[in-house]
Amino acid sequence: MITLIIGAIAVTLALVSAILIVNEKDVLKAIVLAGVESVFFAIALAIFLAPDLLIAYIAIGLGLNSLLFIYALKRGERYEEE
Amino acid sequence: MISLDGLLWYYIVVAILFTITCALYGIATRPHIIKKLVLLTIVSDAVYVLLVLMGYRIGATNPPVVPGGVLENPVFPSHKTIVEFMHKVVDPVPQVLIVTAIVIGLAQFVFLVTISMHLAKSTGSFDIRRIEGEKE
Amino acid sequence: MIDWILFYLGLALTLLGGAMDLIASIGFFRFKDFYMRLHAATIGAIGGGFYPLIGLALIALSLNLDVYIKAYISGVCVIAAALIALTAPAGSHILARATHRSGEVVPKVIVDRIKEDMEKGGNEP
Amino acid sequence: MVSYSVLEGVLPILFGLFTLAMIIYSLRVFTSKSVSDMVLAVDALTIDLIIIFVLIGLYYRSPYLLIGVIPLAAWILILDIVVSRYLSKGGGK
Repeated sequence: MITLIIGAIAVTLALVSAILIVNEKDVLKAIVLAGVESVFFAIALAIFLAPDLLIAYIAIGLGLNSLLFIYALKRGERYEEE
Repeated sequence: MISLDGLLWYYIVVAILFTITCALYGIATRPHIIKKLVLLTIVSDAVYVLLVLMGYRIGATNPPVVPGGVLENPVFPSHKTIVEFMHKVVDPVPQVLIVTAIVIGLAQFVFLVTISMHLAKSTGSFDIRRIEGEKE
Repeated sequence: MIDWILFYLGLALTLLGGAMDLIASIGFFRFKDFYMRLHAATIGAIGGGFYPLIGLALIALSLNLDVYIKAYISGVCVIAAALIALTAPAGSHILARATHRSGEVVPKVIVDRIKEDMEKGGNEP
Repeated sequence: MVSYSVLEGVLPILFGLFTLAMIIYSLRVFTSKSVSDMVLAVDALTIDLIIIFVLIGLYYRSPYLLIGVIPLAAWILILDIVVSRYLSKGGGK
């Protein structure tokens, strides 16, 4: 019961951060917000009892993806134009 | 009569599906390439959580290992042991599928980021309209 | 006897850490500037992360579970507490230095000695 | 030996405290103006997440759920270093 409530809160905050990424003009902020969204999905994975996914998901989804995108963003412009 | 557990369950599934819809809308309408790739990671993460949710049983108390760690007959376990295992433990098959999907997804994103870096070096911008020549 | 002492000591540490974490989050929400929020982040890292992990390690040692579960939980808690106590101040310092030097957030101060030293070309901080 | 049911009465209070702090930190992340504020708030959010993982492991009495704690504690320093390198190498224009 209490674990389902925490899972519902985590999924709601992930939804809010996904909506904010779509409306964001600064791409560096969008990458950091994608890290936050991965944090909330990691809570959901721990709540629904999948510990063997966590060790791969945290290392790849949180660490390597944001590092890779910030490395690529040095080659071009930072802000998105309308 | 729907219990509170069932209502929370429906809410979680609907929220994840709505996340996927928002990210797909962003991929279709926003011009920056790196932002499109970030939104693509969100779609894949939401699909992983949805697949894990399919294998969950309400009332399960263990990750997919044997509770206690010891079987009395590992080759031919008895009927009672298997029934007890099935009532206490979530389904392990979707989790095994997703472990391979995460690793393949990393290789795919390295490939896409390399392509977009070469594209930015040859055209000077990450904007998709400037690459195609529609906007100066 | 020693089990009850460990349990209540750990419970007191964890509740104290939870209260400090809540206070730090409210302060983080209300402060105005990035350089003010560094103070709240220090309370959130040490008071809200280090103390509850030590308390949870003590709680896990005093329960009537199997030995390998207790040892695993308390060992992971102690290692994570050591990592947080070593890396959180270093990370905050690196971030504050990069923010000040790149001009991402300009501080509203009367006198700025670091900027004067950098303009004079002396030893940079 | 302390009985486990003593802890079960206290666990909802601890879950409530740390989840409330996590929600307030995430509000700060969602409404911040600059990148530095956001990264600092993500650090505090990750520390809260570590404690919630340990509480979930105590709730289910399973040590397997604590696998992700130590990579998360290392991820805090990695994000700080990557973002501050990007800012100080002149990429923020």
